[in-house]
Amino acid sequence: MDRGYMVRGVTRSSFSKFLMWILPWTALLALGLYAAWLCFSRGLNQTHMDNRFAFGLWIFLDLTVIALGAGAFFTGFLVYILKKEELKAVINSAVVLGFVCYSGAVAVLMVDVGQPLRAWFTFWHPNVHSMLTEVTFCISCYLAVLFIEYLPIILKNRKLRQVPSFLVFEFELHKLMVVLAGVGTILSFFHQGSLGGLYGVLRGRPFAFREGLAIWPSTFFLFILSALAAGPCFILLTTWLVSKISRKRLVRPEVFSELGQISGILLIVYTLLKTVDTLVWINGTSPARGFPAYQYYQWKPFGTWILFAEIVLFGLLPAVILLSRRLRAHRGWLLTAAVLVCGGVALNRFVLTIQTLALPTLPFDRFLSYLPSWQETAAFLAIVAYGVLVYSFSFRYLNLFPQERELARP
Amino acid sequence: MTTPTQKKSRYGMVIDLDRCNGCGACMMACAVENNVPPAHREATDRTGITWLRVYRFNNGLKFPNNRSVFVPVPCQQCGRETPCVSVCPQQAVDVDPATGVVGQMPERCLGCRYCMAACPYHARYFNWWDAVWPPGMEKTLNPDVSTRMRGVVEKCNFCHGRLHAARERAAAAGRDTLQPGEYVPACVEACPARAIVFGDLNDETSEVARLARRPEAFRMLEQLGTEPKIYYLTRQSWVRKVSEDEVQMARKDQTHG
Amino acid sequence: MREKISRRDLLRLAGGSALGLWFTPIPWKLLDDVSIWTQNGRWVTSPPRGEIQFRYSNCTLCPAGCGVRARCVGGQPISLAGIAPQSGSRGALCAVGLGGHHLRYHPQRVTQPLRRASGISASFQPCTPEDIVLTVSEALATTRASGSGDLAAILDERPGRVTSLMYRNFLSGFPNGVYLNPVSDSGATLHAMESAAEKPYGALGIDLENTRTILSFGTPLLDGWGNPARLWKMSEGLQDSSESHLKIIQAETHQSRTALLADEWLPLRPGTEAALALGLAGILIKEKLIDMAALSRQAIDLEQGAQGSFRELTEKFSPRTTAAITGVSEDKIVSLARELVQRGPSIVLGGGDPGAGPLGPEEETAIAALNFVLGNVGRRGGFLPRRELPKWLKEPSKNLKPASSLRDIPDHSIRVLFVDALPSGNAIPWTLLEKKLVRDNPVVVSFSPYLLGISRNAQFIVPSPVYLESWEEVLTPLDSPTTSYSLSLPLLVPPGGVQEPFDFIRRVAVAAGVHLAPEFQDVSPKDLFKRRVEQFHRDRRGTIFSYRNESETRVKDVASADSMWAMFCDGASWRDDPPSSTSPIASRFSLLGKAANAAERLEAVGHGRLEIQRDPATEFPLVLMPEGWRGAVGQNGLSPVMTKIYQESGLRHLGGEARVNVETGRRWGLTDGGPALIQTRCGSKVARVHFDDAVMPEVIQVIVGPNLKEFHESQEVDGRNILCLCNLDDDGVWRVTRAKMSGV
Amino acid sequence: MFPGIYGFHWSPGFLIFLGVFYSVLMVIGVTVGLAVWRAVKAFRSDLQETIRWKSDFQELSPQDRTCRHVWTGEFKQRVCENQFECWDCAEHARLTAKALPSDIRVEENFQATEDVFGLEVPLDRFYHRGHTWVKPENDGTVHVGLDDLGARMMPDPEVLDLPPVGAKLKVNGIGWFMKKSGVAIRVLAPISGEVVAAGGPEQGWFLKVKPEAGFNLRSLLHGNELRPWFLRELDRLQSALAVEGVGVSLADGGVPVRDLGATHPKADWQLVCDALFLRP
Repeated sequence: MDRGYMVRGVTRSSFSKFLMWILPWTALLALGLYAAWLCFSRGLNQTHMDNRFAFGLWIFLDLTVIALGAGAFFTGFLVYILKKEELKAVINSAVVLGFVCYSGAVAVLMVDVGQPLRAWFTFWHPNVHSMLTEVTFCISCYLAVLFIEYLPIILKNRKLRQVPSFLVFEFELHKLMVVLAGVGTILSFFHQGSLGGLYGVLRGRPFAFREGLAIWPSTFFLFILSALAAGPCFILLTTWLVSKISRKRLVRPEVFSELGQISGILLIVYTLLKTVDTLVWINGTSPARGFPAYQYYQWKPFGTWILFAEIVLFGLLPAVILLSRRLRAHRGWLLTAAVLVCGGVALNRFVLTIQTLALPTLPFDRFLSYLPSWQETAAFLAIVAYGVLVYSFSFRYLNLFPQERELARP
Repeated sequence: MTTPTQKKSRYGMVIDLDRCNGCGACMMACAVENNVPPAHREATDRTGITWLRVYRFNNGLKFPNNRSVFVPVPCQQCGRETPCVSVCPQQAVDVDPATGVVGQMPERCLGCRYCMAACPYHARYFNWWDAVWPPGMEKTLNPDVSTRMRGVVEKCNFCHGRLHAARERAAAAGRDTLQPGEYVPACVEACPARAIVFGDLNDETSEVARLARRPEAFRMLEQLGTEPKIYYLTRQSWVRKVSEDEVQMARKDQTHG
Repeated sequence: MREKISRRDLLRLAGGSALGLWFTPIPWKLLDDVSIWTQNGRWVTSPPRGEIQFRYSNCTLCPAGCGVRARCVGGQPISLAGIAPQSGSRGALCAVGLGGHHLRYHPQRVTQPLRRASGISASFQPCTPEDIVLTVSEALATTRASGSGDLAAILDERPGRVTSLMYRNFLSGFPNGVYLNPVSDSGATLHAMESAAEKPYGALGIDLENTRTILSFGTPLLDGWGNPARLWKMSEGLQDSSESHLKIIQAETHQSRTALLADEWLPLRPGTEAALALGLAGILIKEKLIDMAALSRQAIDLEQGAQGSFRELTEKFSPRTTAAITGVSEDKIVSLARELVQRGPSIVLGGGDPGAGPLGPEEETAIAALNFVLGNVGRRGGFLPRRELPKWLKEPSKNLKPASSLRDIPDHSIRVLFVDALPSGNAIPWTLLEKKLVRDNPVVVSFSPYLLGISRNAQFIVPSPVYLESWEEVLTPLDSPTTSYSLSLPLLVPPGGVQEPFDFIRRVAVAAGVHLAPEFQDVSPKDLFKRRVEQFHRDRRGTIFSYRNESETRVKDVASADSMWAMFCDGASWRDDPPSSTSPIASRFSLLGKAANAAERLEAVGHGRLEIQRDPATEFPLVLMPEGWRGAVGQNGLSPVMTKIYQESGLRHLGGEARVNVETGRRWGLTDGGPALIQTRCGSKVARVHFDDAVMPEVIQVIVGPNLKEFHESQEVDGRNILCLCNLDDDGVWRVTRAKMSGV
Repeated sequence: MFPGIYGFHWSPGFLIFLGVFYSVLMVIGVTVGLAVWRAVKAFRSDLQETIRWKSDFQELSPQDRTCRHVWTGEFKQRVCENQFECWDCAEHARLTAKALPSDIRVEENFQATEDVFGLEVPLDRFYHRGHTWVKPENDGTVHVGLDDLGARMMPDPEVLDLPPVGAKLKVNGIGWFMKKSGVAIRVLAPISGEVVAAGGPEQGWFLKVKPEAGFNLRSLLHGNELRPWFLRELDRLQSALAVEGVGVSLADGGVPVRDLGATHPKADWQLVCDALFLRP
């Protein structure tokens, strides 16, 4: 019944099947919205965060999701600035993913702050020394950029394009996309970095504190690199997943390989720098502030295994897989590596957000634990559901994978 | 408003741990002075608001050698690279150059809690609930201090209302500087043991400056380099180690006990 | 050349201004302010405004009676601070007192008379004062008529006040009337010494300022015992090596806050205070460290008295035996005995813990004897007699019922019991009172501002004024060497429905047909206080210290009784002149006390209080010991802001929590922070248990304190607290109880 | 953020930071504004038809955009990047060095009609890839009509919405609309010019147009290109029917029936028509 709205030349499941697919996600979204409403109306006591665990699941989610969403700007950069035409196959999908990740992150941030109505104060009384100001600025600007990038994809929908003004606007906007890709790249570099800086500047938390270049702690650069490595892998994973779920061939295999290779190169650089950074931190930064690094790893369950996992298991291993042409060509290896990369980025964000806060600083402190409340979990899942829904609708009605039509030809 | 204090002050405290019996008078006086509401029914030691919090800390030894010390921890008023000031995205935290007091503007705060993550002393508190007083008790609020709403961060500001009042009194008396003892925070006044000494650390002759120079004086997490203005005094050597990093044993014992 | 201003120009001006406005701070500041204002609007309470002034009063929340300066806005107290009891020293308030002005708004406040819904149920329903008067006067008539021995009693925890005198006058109208002394008396050591004298000394005071060493048997010296500031001043230089400072040696089982800060803590095995006191006295006598001639001269029963020989008794508690009983090493005991002499003047104090309850009469006798042996009575730095307050009642004392102790009352004999509103700050187990009540329909009337503590077990609750709502007297605190007197003033208007206990008893008297002395008729307590103050002026002794001016005036120099009264009404305290000389008191004393079988009782208790109990250690291997903080033992309301201390930080533990040594806890299969079942012969209760290495092994330290619920709106506060598990010894002591514990 | 409000004052870091931030905002704003402004301008100068075609063209699948020279064998594979506007195409110019009609002339010689699987393809006219033709007349005007395949897609339209006389046509812009039982067809104009008369299916032509000065027919198909093209179009029709899941194929090897649409449900037929009339 809705075929007239779909991209010509591709097939999608029946509307009823689609309905069955989105229904559970919509229910999850509704539950999350209810949880968010509880937080708005009753306050953040609905969460299990507290004065000591001032950040919880949501900030972890924000950091992870934004790292994964880095694929949008990075692909845009590769396509529009470096003219890597073969990645055009995934650029639309990347933009939608980016939009989903960033808007989801901003939405959850609005629930996370105690006084969302005052969020605009950051633009009015900005503290230029705060990493969070930089993050807020860049993320809000970049979300606008992503929206503007998403707009042409929507306007090109088969029905919408019949409106002449939409069509003309889309056409003119598309011509300027290179500017937006450039702006998006600058913004993303900064806020991905600043998100890392967010923790790296915490001089009161020697577990997170890092020395760095000029005003930026080393985590600033590590975050950029890890996000750059994770972005393509996330696109690779989602593309593969969508392809599995929809049972369609969406892109040519070379695209997968290309994404994997780009990710691999960045990942190996990241892993090396991360190793150097960790060594400097263990031998210099941390002990200089009165905290021998070994003591961080005495608290169960955060033993040294977490360092090993971060650097070797989720860093070196996938980098090697992705850099090897033979392994990369194998779909199973490629996907394993992509999962490891995305998991590694999540683990890195987890360590910085959760472990930092769990570790004691005062001598009479205890090691703290934290388990999110159902409201936090529901809001978290709602963001996932929101992403799935936006992506599902986009996939159904918009032209996310230009190669699909050709690949669908008998 | 122009500051009537011409000379730059650096207000600080010296807390004698050997005199503190953890009676809680300082915490009470602080909450009463600063209109901190009573705990919400579900509040815990991790969600409550105690601008000044007295911790109990023990040496981890077995009976009868186990000993405890009570450590009152207000905002440590860090004087250098104040961790909470630089992180606030909207300038809701500032250091008053005239007094060195780290101020918090709850009406500017959006409740992002970044400052709480930044503070190594956990001296910042978030309003997880609306501030509610039992019926009628709102009549007992201090008119010099405004109440805070849900969703913002607050903390010790060395009883800013009292500083204000003291300055007004001084100005009324035609003076532009405060005399020692004219301005003391509520906890200092309330402490029955006189364990807390308050004053201007810049004034070499003040008692607080004299005590801060004593060899028994130390500051918590001094190596972080944040130059807190709260000094602690103790003659008990195991307590002294609180300021150093080798008390892991005690930590572990407390946690895994 | 003049140009005409056209409409277009005006429009242009308006447009330009509108545009330019955005480049000025005005809209932005407005935006800021509006956004803050809209968010502050409805939810946030704003403090009241008004003229700021200071008003003065005295605290009645515990017998320490600290002076209070209240900062008021429009007459409403908004914060309280301490006042020095005399010029030159400094005052302070404890945490409980600092929240005193909040008590009027306590969530458990009672503002109308309540009647228990049915026999056992814990719910109450409103009734009228007439209902209570009627029921009570009927019950009183029964006690008077039956001749069965049923008693009518008033429990007054603050004796000596005008109201107390009225109670005693009222009770003298009943042949079976009983005026009860405080159940748990912080001044028990003093009273033991007073009662051991052959000729009465009168009241004794402690000359703490001149004492150099205190051996304290669990007295919470540094945590709520007396005026906090005064004690802290004396303990300056604690743990100091200097010779001059006041040395505190704390002998008690718990690592109390006093024990933590004391120079020395001697962890005693539970219930072995008497042994240590006797052991120390024995060493002093045996080694002749003291003036033996003086002791022999003054002591009636050092060698042989009516009760036996104190020397013989102490010989049974050799250092070795004492060490075995108390767990303190032999060497320590011997050196302590020597130190008490060498580092004199040294005094020994008992009195007990506010939660754990009083030491027994035997322990207090042993402590009194130790003080006698040290020659402390009438000595500088020891115990000095202090004069009584000026007499103002013309009536002879026959119209006043003498005080008696609850432990002397036969079980199941009280038919009507009134419990006065003013708290002693110490805990009373409800089981202790329950044991004394007749089994069929006793009438317990609690004068109480709150539905808390004992009042939850009463049949009737007469809503009483809370601190700062009524006129009240503050008498000489325990730690004061001289007699003093001040008034607590009503800074707040009580809510409607509140009844003064004074007025209520007078109504009962009328209904029961008791004729009160003329002094108590048609007067308010305030009138009687004024008469007392007029008597001060007539006696022309002592000084009066004005809080507002912080100045001391000799009573002689006060112009008139009216101006003296005016001083009292604005916050002042009267203090007697210090005794002119410190000559030793001539009276002889009994070391074994005057009670029957004193020596045997003392010897029995000396082997440990647990030994006189029937419970086998095999069945109950642990020892349950309560602990509390004066003024916060669950009997009375605490400021809701005290949740900062109890709920939002772990600074004080909540009532009902149990603490055990880590090893003990593990051995009995408990989990830290988890629930545990505590069982004693008297019952069982589930408590949250915390592991704490400061607790003596095999001891369950249970907290007597406020319940978390009582700070919040809920009315479901249990009237039977953890003290109901405690064993009540024959001498009315509940300090130690054999118990067992298991995980839940 | 104004000096003086709540003790605020500018600092260099502040100015740099805000400068960067607001520059970025401005770039974003200017970009969007520029797009809007250009869109409005395009509307004003009547470019929306051109833009629509350009945009539609990009949406066409590469198969649909196959260069005409592939059929004539010059290329093995080539996708047109020039919106079928061959007069602009360098490749086309190179390959067609020998003169092709550069202006509108009547060529009497071509009277023949080619038969492609039963489709009549008169060779005296020029074919647009949206299944219209242009037939130059002697008076300097041209007739515009639907070719046989186009006509069979929708014979006897219920609604025929032709532009009024005097209307301007734009090459690759909208020519006219046809509608039948809920299926709408937008026919692309093969030529720019002014409508001088309107016809209909029964006349055999739909519009009589006075071509724009300087207009040429280079982009239209002609002569020996026609057979391969029509074969290709039949192919495309076949695959459109298949892709859209219609499930009905053309009569095997035979001539397409006169009313192709009659056998198909309208929703699917709409898609098939869109495909054939180059509507993405």
